[in-house]
Amino acid sequence: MKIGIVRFPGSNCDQDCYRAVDEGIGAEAVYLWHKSHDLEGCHAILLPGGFSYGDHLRAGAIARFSPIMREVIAFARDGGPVLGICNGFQILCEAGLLPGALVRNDSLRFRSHPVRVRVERTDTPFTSKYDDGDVLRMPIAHGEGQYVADQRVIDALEGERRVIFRYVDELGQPAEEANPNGSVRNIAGICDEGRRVVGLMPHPERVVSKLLGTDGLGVFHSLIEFLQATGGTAKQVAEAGDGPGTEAAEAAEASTP
Amino acid sequence: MRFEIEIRVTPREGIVDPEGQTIGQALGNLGYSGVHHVKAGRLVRFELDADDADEAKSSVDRMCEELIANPVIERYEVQIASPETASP
Amino acid sequence: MRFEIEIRVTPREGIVDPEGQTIGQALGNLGYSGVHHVKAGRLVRFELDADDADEAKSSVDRMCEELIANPVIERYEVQIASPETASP
Amino acid sequence: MSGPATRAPVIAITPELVADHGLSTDEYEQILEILGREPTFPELGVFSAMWSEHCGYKNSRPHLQTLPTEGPLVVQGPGENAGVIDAGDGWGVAFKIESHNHPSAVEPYQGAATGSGGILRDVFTMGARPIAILDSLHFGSLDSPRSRYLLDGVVRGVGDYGNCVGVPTVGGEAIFDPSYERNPIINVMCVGILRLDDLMRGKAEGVGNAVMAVGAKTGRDGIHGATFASVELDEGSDSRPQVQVGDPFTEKLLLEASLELIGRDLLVGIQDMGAAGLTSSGTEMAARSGSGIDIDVALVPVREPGMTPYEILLSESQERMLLVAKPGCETSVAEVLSKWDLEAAVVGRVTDDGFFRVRDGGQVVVEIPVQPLVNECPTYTREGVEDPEVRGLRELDIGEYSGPISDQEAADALLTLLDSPSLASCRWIYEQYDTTVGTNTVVGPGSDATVLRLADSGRGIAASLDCNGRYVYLQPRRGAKIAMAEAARNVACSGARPVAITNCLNFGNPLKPGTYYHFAEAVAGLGEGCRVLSTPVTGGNVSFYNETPDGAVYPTPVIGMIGLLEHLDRVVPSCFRTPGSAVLLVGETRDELGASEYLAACHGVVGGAPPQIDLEEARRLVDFLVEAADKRLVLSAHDCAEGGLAVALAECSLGGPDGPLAVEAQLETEAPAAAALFGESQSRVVLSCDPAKVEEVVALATEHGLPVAVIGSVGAPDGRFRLAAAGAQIDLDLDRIHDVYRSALPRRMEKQAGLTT
Ligand SMILES: Nc1ncnc2c1ncn2[C@@H]1O[C@H](COP(=O)(O)OP(=O)(O)O)[C@@H](O)[C@H]1O
Ligand SMILES: [Mg+2]
Repeated sequence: MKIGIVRFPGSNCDQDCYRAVDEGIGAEAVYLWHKSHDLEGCHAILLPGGFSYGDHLRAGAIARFSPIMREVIAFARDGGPVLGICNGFQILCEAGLLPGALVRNDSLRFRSHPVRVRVERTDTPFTSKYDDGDVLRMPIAHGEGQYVADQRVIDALEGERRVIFRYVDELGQPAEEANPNGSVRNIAGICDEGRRVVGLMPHPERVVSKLLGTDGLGVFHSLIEFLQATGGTAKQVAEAGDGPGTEAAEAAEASTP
Repeated sequence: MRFEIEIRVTPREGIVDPEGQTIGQALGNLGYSGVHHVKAGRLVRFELDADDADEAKSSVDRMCEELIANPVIERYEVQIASPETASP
Repeated sequence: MRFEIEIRVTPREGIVDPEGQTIGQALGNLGYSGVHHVKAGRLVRFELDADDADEAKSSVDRMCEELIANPVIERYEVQIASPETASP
Repeated sequence: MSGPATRAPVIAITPELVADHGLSTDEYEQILEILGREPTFPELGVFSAMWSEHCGYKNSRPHLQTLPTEGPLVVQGPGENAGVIDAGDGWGVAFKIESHNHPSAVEPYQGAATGSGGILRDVFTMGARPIAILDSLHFGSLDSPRSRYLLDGVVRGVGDYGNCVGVPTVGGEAIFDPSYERNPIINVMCVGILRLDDLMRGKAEGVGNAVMAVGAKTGRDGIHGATFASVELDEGSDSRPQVQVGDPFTEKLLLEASLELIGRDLLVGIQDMGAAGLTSSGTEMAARSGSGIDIDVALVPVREPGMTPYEILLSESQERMLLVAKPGCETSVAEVLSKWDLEAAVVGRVTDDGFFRVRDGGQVVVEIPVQPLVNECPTYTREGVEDPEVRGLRELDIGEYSGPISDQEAADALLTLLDSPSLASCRWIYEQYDTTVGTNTVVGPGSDATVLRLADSGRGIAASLDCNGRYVYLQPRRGAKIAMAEAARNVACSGARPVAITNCLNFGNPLKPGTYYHFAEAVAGLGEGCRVLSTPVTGGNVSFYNETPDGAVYPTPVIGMIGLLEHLDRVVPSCFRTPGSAVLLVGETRDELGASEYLAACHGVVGGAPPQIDLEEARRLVDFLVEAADKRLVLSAHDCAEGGLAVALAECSLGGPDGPLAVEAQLETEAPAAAALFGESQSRVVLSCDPAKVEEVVALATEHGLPVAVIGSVGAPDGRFRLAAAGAQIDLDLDRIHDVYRSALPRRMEKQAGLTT
C-alpha cells in the first residue's frame, strides 16, 4: 500500500507525515510534488499542514489550483481516501471536497497547544482503529482553524453524522473552554458524504511515537486496515486486476465497524 | 486599454468577523465612542489590460469567484476605473 | 449624525508586498493575462456618530494612526459618506 | 592606481558626508591610505557599513578575542555564519544568536520577524536544517501601553515567521523591567542539525566561479541598517527607511533550495545577505578565501526602478542570499532554484586579485582591497570606569529587608512574585508559537531547557537562553558568571551536558565609560565561565547603543547554551510528576537578597550585590545533574533562580502536564526567612525522586561535594502548597497560586487588542 504525501512549496508538516507513515506504521510513503500531474499509483493521499503557498489571500486558496490538486480532486471523486491535516483541511474546504471554511481563530491569535478531541465516528478510513467516544490528545498549531459554515450545512453535517472529531474537555464534553478557536459546535474534523475525505485541524502525525505520544497512530493504522480490506479505490482495484474485486471491496468496507 | 481595479472582499452577513469585532472593541478601549458595526475585509488592487470596461468587469468577476473571494464566507465588490475616469 | 466610514490600508510605496505578489502569480497561473502591479491591503468599515463630516474625518484619522494602520509600513485612505450622500 | 571612473552626478566627498556615514576623521584617513585616493560615494557607503559597530566590532573585538573558542567538540568557531559542534556519529549542531533590538523598537512585528529570518538563514547556510528557535525578550514594564504593544507585536512577529517556515519556537525567556522601556531587547537563537559531511561555509573560492544573487528582489528597504543598529534611538530619528518587511514563505523556499543545493554538492559557498546586504556577504566571502569578487549591480534583480549602485550595495531587503556555484554546476543550481520558484541571477565572478570590484554596467564604481576592508576595521580599547551611582546601589544596605517576616507577608510575597511578569508563566507567549512542528521537540517551553531529538541517533540536544540584566548591571563580572552558570545549570537539569555557547551582548553606548566598564567586565566574566564550565564560545553578536535619551538598558549579555544528552529516554523534566515523590534541595541557601526579584517586586528596591557565584561549584553541580540523570535517579530537576526557593518550588508543582501537584516542604537553614524563601543563592536545584532512591541521590550529591537536604514530598492530599523556612510558613491553596501564575500575562495583555497583520 502506497501513501502519497503532497508537498506544496510551503508545506511544513510533510516530513512529519512521511515519518508517521514510514516509521510510525511501517507503510510505504512517497512525496508528490505540487507541480506534478501524477499520483504515482498511490492508494491514499495525505495533504499535510503548513502554509502551502504562504497562505496568502486565504489559507489553501491558491493551493487548490496546483496541478497535483486536480489529480487529488479526481482521486477523491473516485472514492479514494484523502486526509487533510490543518492546512490540508483548509485546502480540502477551498477545493470544495469538504463543505464550509476555516477562518481566523476567534482570539485572532495563532494557537499552539495540546487539545483533546473526541472520536465521533469510526466507520471512516481514518478512524476505524478507534472506539466511538475515544478522547485523543494531539497538538493544534494554527491561526485559521475556526470552522464555519451556514446553518444548513451544519445541520446536514450533524444530521448525517459527518462530524468526525470534536474538541472536548477532560470529561469528554464539548465545552466552550475546550474550544481553542471558536469553531461552530466544537468541530475539529469532518468528512465528506462518502466518508472517504476527512479533514481535521489537530495534528495526529505529531503523536505517533513513544517519545512524543501515540494517540495519532490510530489514524494511520486505520488507513492501512482500510486499504488492505478494500484494495484501494474501485478504479485502482479494477486496474490492478488482482486484489479483491470491486464488490469485495465494497463488502469489506461495509463490514468495517 | 488599461483599467484600474479595486476589489473589496468582506465577510458575508451572518459569518463571524472576529477581526471586525476586535477592532470595534479596541476602538472602544481607546476611548472612541459612537462606533458601530465594524467589519474587516481585504482589498486587492491591480491594473488590468482589457478591450473595454465590460470585458474588464467580466474578467474580474471570474477572478473573484475563482480565487479572490471564497463565496462560502465572503462577498466582494468590484470597482473599475479607466485611467481617464480615475480620480487623481 | 451617523456616517459610513470605509478605511483602506495598503503597503507604503517601496515596502514589499508578498501577498500582492502571490496573488498576481496565482492569477497568471490561472490563465488571466494583462494583470499588473497587484497590491493587497486591508479594509475596515463601520458607522460613526459625529456632529459633522469634519469631526468624523479627524476622528477617523486619529483611529487610523493610532490603531488601524501601521504608519511605519502602511498608508491609508478614508472615505466618509453621510447616509444621505451614500450611494445605495 | 587610478580610481574607478564615476558617472555623473559625482557626489563630492565632504567632511559632513563622511561624518554622516559614522566615520571619524582618523578612520577616513585610513580609508584614503588603503585606497591611495579619495573614495567614490558608493565606496564611502561600503566602508561605512563594513566599519560600523555592527559589522566591524570596533569597540568590542579586543575583548571578544579574550573568549575561549576552542574545545574538542568545536567544529566551527566564531567567524562563520553560525558555530558548529560535533554531536557524534557524524552529526553536527549549528547554532547562533542574533539581536534585532532597534528594528523591533520601531516596528515590533516586522522587526522581530526579520530577526528570526536572519538567524534562520545563518544556520541553514551552514548546511544545517533548523529544528528550533529560542527567543530572549526584554521589555519595559507591562503597565506601560508601549511595552504591551511591543510585546504583542514581537510575539506575533517571532511566531508567525517560525510558524510559517515550519521551525518550532521552543523556548527562551521574557523579562520585564523599566530599563528596557523604550529599547527592548529582542534576541533570537536558532539551532539546526546537519551531517558534518555537508558542512558548508561562506566562501568565495575558485577564479571564474559564478556569484549568484538568489531570493527576493533588492529594494530600497533597510539601506544602512547596519549603521542604524549602531546608533542610539532618539526622538527625531525617522527610522522608517530602515524597516524591512519579512516574507517567511520565500524564506521557506530559500531554506529548502539551499539544503538541496548543499546536499547535491553544487556550491562552493553561500551566505545570507543580512546586515549590509550584498556588501558584507560579498566581501566577507572573498575575505575568508583570500580571493576577490567582481560584481555588476546592473545584473542584480531590483524591485524598484532607478536604484543606484550605492542603494543596491547597501540594501538590506530580506530573504536574499549570495552563493558561489561550483564550476560546471551553474545549470544544475539554476534548476534547483527554479524548482523552488526562486529568482536567481548571476551577478559576478570570483577573482584572484583580492579586490571587491563593483561595476554598474561597464563602469567600475567600487574597487577596494578586500582584506583591509573586512579585517582591518579600526578597533578601540577604551577606559572603562564604574559609574558611582551603580556602585552606590550595589553597596546599598538592604539589611532591613532580610529580617523575619510573618506568614501572611511570606504568602503575599509569593503571590506577588508569581504575578510578576518576569517570573509568571510564559504560556501566553509560547502558545502563539508552533512548538511541535518537525516532531523534534521532546521538552518544549515551560521547563529549564528545551530538549530536541537529534534525528534518529537516540540522543538529544538541550538548549537554554539566559540573562539576568539586573545582576550584570549591579556587578557585571559576577552577573555574567551567573548567566553562564544558570544557562549551564538549566541545560544540566534536563540531564544534558553543556558543551558550548553562543552569546548576544546587548549594551548601551560603549563610548560612555560606565557602559564600557560594564561591557569589559561582563566579557571577562563570560570568559571565566566558559573556561571553568568547559563551554567555549562558537559565535555570537554584539549590540551596542541600546539606549535612549532616558538612559541605557541594563547590560544584557544573553547566553545561548547548548548541551548534549546521550540517551534521550533519560531526559529529566523540570516539574514534579508523581505524588509521593521525595523533594530535595541541592546547594546552599545563604543570607542573600541583593539584586533579587523579591526586593524589586515586593519592595521596589533595585540594589545590593547579586548572590555569590562559585564556578567550580557550578561545575560540580552540572556533573552531579548529568550523572543523576544518566543513572535515572531523579524524577525531576529544576533550577532555583529568580524568586528563590519558594518560586522554584511553586514552578515545580504548577508546571506539570497534568495540572498542579500539591507539595509540602520545610527547609532547615541559618538564613533569615525572607532570604531563605526568596533569596537567589546560586547553584541550587530542586529535585524530586522516588523515596527509595533518596539515599543514592544524597550519596551522589555528597560525592560531588554538594550540600543536599530532603525538604519534603509531593502530593499533600489536601491540595495545598506549603513551604516553611526560618520561622515563616507559606500555606496557600494550589488552585489560587496556579491561577495567579497563569493569568499574570494574559490579564495584562488581553487589554491590548492586536490588530497588526
Ligand atoms: N520568550 C519566550 N519564548 C518561548 N519560551 C519562553 C519565553 N520566555 C520564557 N519561555 C519559557 O518559559 C519558561 C520559564 O522561563 P524562565 O523564567 O526564563 O525560566 P528559567 O527558570 O529557566 O530562568 C522557560 O521554559 C522558557 O523556555
Ligand atoms: Mg532564566
